[in-house]
Amino acid sequence: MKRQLPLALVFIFGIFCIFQYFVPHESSEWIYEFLLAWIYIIGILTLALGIWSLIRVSWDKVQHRRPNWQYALVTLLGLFAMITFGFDYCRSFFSSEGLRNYMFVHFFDYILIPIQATMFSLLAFFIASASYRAFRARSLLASLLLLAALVIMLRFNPYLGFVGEYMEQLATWLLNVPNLAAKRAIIVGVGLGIVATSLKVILGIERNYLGRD
Amino acid sequence: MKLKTLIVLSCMLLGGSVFSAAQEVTDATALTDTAAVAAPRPIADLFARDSENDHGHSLTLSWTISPDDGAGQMNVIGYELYRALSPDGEFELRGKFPFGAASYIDVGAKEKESSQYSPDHTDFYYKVRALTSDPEVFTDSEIFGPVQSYGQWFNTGRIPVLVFVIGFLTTTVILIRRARGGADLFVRRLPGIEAVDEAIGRATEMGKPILYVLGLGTAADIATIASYTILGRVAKKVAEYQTGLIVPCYDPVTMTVAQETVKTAYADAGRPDAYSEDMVYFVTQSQFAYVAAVNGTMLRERPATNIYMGKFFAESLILAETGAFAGSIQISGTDEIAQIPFFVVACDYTLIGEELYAASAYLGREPLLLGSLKAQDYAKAAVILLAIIGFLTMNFGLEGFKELFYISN
Amino acid sequence: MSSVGLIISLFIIGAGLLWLLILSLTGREVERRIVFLFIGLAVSVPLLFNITFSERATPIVLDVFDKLEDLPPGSKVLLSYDYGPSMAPEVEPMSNAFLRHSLAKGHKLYLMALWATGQSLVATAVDSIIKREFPDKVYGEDYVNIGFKAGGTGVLNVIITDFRKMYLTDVDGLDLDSLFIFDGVKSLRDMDVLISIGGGFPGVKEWVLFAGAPGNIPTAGGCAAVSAPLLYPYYPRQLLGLLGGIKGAAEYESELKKRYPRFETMPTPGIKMMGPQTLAHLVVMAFIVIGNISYFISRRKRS
Amino acid sequence: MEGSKRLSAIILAVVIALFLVSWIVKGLAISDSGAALWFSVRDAFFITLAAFLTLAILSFLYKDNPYYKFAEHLFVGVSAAYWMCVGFWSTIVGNLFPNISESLSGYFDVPYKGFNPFYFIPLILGIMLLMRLSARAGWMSRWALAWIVGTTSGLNLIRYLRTDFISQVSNTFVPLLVDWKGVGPFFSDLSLSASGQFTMTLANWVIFVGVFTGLIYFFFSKEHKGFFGAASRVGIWVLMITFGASFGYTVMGRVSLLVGRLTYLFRDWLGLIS
Repeated sequence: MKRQLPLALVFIFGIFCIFQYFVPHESSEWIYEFLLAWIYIIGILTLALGIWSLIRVSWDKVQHRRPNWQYALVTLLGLFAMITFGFDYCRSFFSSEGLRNYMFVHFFDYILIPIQATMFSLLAFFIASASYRAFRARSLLASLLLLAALVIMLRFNPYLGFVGEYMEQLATWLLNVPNLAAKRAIIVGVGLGIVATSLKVILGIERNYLGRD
Repeated sequence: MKLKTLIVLSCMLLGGSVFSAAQEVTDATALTDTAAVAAPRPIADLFARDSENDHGHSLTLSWTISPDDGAGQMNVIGYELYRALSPDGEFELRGKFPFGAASYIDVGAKEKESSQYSPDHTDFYYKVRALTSDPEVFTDSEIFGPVQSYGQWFNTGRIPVLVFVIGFLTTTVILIRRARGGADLFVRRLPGIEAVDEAIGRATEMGKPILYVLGLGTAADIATIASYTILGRVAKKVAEYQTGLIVPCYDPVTMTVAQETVKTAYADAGRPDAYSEDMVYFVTQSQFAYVAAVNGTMLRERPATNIYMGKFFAESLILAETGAFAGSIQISGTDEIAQIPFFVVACDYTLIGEELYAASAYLGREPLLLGSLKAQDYAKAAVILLAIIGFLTMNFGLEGFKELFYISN
Repeated sequence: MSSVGLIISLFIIGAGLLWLLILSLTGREVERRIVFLFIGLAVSVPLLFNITFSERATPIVLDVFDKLEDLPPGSKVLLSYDYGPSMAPEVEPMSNAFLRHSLAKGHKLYLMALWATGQSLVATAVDSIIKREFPDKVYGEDYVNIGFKAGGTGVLNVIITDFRKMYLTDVDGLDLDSLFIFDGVKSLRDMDVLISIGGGFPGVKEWVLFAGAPGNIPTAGGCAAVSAPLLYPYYPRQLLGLLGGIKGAAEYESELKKRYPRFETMPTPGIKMMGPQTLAHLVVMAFIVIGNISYFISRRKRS
Repeated sequence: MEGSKRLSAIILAVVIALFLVSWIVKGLAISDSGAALWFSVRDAFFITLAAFLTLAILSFLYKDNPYYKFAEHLFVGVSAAYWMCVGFWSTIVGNLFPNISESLSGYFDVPYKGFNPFYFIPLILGIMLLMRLSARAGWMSRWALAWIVGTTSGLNLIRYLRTDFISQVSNTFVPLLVDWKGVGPFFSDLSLSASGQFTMTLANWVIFVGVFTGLIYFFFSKEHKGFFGAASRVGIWVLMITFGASFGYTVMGRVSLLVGRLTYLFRDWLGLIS
């Protein structure tokens, strides 16, 4: 029962969502809109699960003085500070409302944004080290990878204008033709994979995600 | 008069919906052209019906343009559509369009509170007014009605999708039954998956843990669901070999499911006591904070193997390069097309797109899963066949074949 | 003084690469941190010494430029900000260039956003560019900001038939009907050009598929370099032209500078960013060459 | 061991000193431009903090170190709380309360839309998911999970079948000879211009062969031998060329992100460039 009922629910809702697509009538649209709104609300509620796990793991580190426990304390401090600022509704230390709280906004602008942007910018370094390490003519496949990358890179470097118009045409052709073909093959494959897996989920064949008792 | 014709024609050539511009221009010329504008002849054959394949609240109208639109007296500059609840009731303006227009879809809102609300199952009467440059001079058409709008229960424009759904479902079910009946279904090698076992062995020898990253997908993303199966398999092996496992999560629900999966795998391996909730933990739901934390874990715990399966975005290369930095063996798989190149370049093994979905069947080797994998292959064969037919028919100008696949909104 | 510093730094980068090349001839591998160091240098040196170089617009960029140039003054240009702060360094130069070009040419500008984060970026652009550089332009007559509406492609589906079904007011709550610029404007079909900036979802592709193509309205776009290959297939039929990444922005800016003397002194973040990009790009290619040389040498040694 | 500890203590002291100096200098610079003392001290602190965190993350490129660890852990805590607060205000307050309770919406100052019992369902499902925290009622979370997975599977099935499958397949229908006007005229027009008949025809063939062999590569239930093997090998070649091209195209764009960060350091923090 603990396992059969969930599987039945998956089946019912899955089939409903499939058939909903073919029924333009208002009533089916109405249910569909509700289903979408609910998913967001549930998602937010479950964030509590995540926060709980984060607090537990961090606190566990601090309590047992595991390696790097001091940093777990930093996480907890950041978390509680931000939650305090974010839920500061009625007491209004600095401003009137949660998300517009002065400290909340400044933590966002001067802690979250800089770190986030810097993490993202690490890509500039990693893309270089990955090119250095991996773009080597080890095999036929690796050489194709290397050649295609070089053609495109030459095309977009203004210093290397001398490689001329043919390189430009070749690069554009590569992006327009083989690129399109391969992407299409992957997209069709992925699309089929998703359709087949969804079907397996709805039919209860793929059921690993429910665990077992 | 000639000037106006010229302007109207050039407006047509420009092709933009220059209704207002045309009106302004013609107004200006009307000042110089003192002769009164003659009344145009009305439009003919006004017809209205419920719009097809929708949720109602919408009517489709068509008519034959006035003989004086672009021909004859050339004095029609546009039309207005009016609607009323009875033939002699008060007519309300529903739409304006430039000359040459011969159809219109009158869409109303479905919300009762909206000012644009248009009720279903209510009789409406329509008329179309042909306008001239002189706001006083116009001609109304005959009134058409009554006509009602209503919602449909089946969208015929989506039949191609239904055909595919039914076709795919039947194929899958038939093949699954055949597989159950004992037919031997072959699956080709997937080097990325075969490497998993080897990598776990290596981790055991080195006494180092395995890092499994489920990506940024939600629990219901199909890539994540495929990833659970692989995680289950990895966790079972890890439990058997008594190696460590680290699963940092981005999504709280994904974490819940992953905990369940790992717990089950440990129980299956006969070592339920070795499972601890802390193996699978939540980090944060912010893309780069998650990456920062996983990167730190890679350099501090030095896992022997990093496995990335699921949905990945810009972080793919940051993760894979840091992993390479730490000297781990890396196996990846994603259906996110823009990220596959980065994984291919930076990881030792990569499951490309659909291979990620095939992996669960390959690992499970259950007839049920193999049967559906076979159905996927049949569908691909069908695609190839259709592409060949399309390739040929397009050349003979049989555009109709392509139209069979047309899906309306 | 700065030119001396520049020469010294470029010399260091060049000599360093040459040294690594010589090392690679002995089959030695370069450590990752050295690669990082060179990338860091290649990006900071042009930034500190302000190296720029001239750009020549490619056809795909020129097509957009010429379209805006050829439209008669007073044409209606819609600019949609479909990006957030993290994509901004790459695409903001484009939106600024479009903004300047349209206003200088005397077009009417309709600003909106399909991304929630875009709305504040529009406001910033209005304050920092329009109000400062074009003080004679009047809000509600020459330009308007109708802001963000949630719904992505749904918004497009609606405003292609009627703006007022989605947008009753502009971003400040002014009734659209009270704004002179919306006189006689019913839907997207009344626009002369649609420009979407941003390569995510919804972005240029959605503008093409849900607005440009069905409404037969010329559509142009600007997007991050990553998403450009996915958009190439739409050019030139459904997509008038495309600015891909900083390179596209820089080309557009240089064209703007060439044709409009008033923009001689305008900030050109695109062109400025090309310096670091190009140098870093060269360094990456140099490392690919070095990597292959050391690979072949060491393989020959082993065999 | 003692030596390295002392070294890191010295480094820490230097970093703190530099941070303080930068704070003071920046604060003086801002107050010079006419801002009140308290505001300039506060703004200078935040600007310097952001610069410190930027450098801390960049230091990861050299090796893992305490400064990176600090920035990383701070980032995790703050971002987790950030998303929770945003979710609470936008979804719970903005979407849920207006539909279930007048007094709550009044309290949070959002317009009340009227009582709608259907909004209790996600609330109940959400609470069911939270039941996981309890050992005995944990099984209840599966119902909610089943609901989420079932719904999204159904939606995904249709969405991908329609956009990724049917549309892509019908887009592959391209003529094998573009603008065929008979043998004579065809061979007279062999120009290499991008819109030329020959080039377009060639492109169509390449697309067709690429899709064909690419799909063959993704065949799982056939051994890749003989014709299948050859075709799948061509397929993987085409895939590799595409991956290389996409990678090459991205290199340039990624640099601009770094330019953005360095501009912050050089301009906003150090004031080296204008």
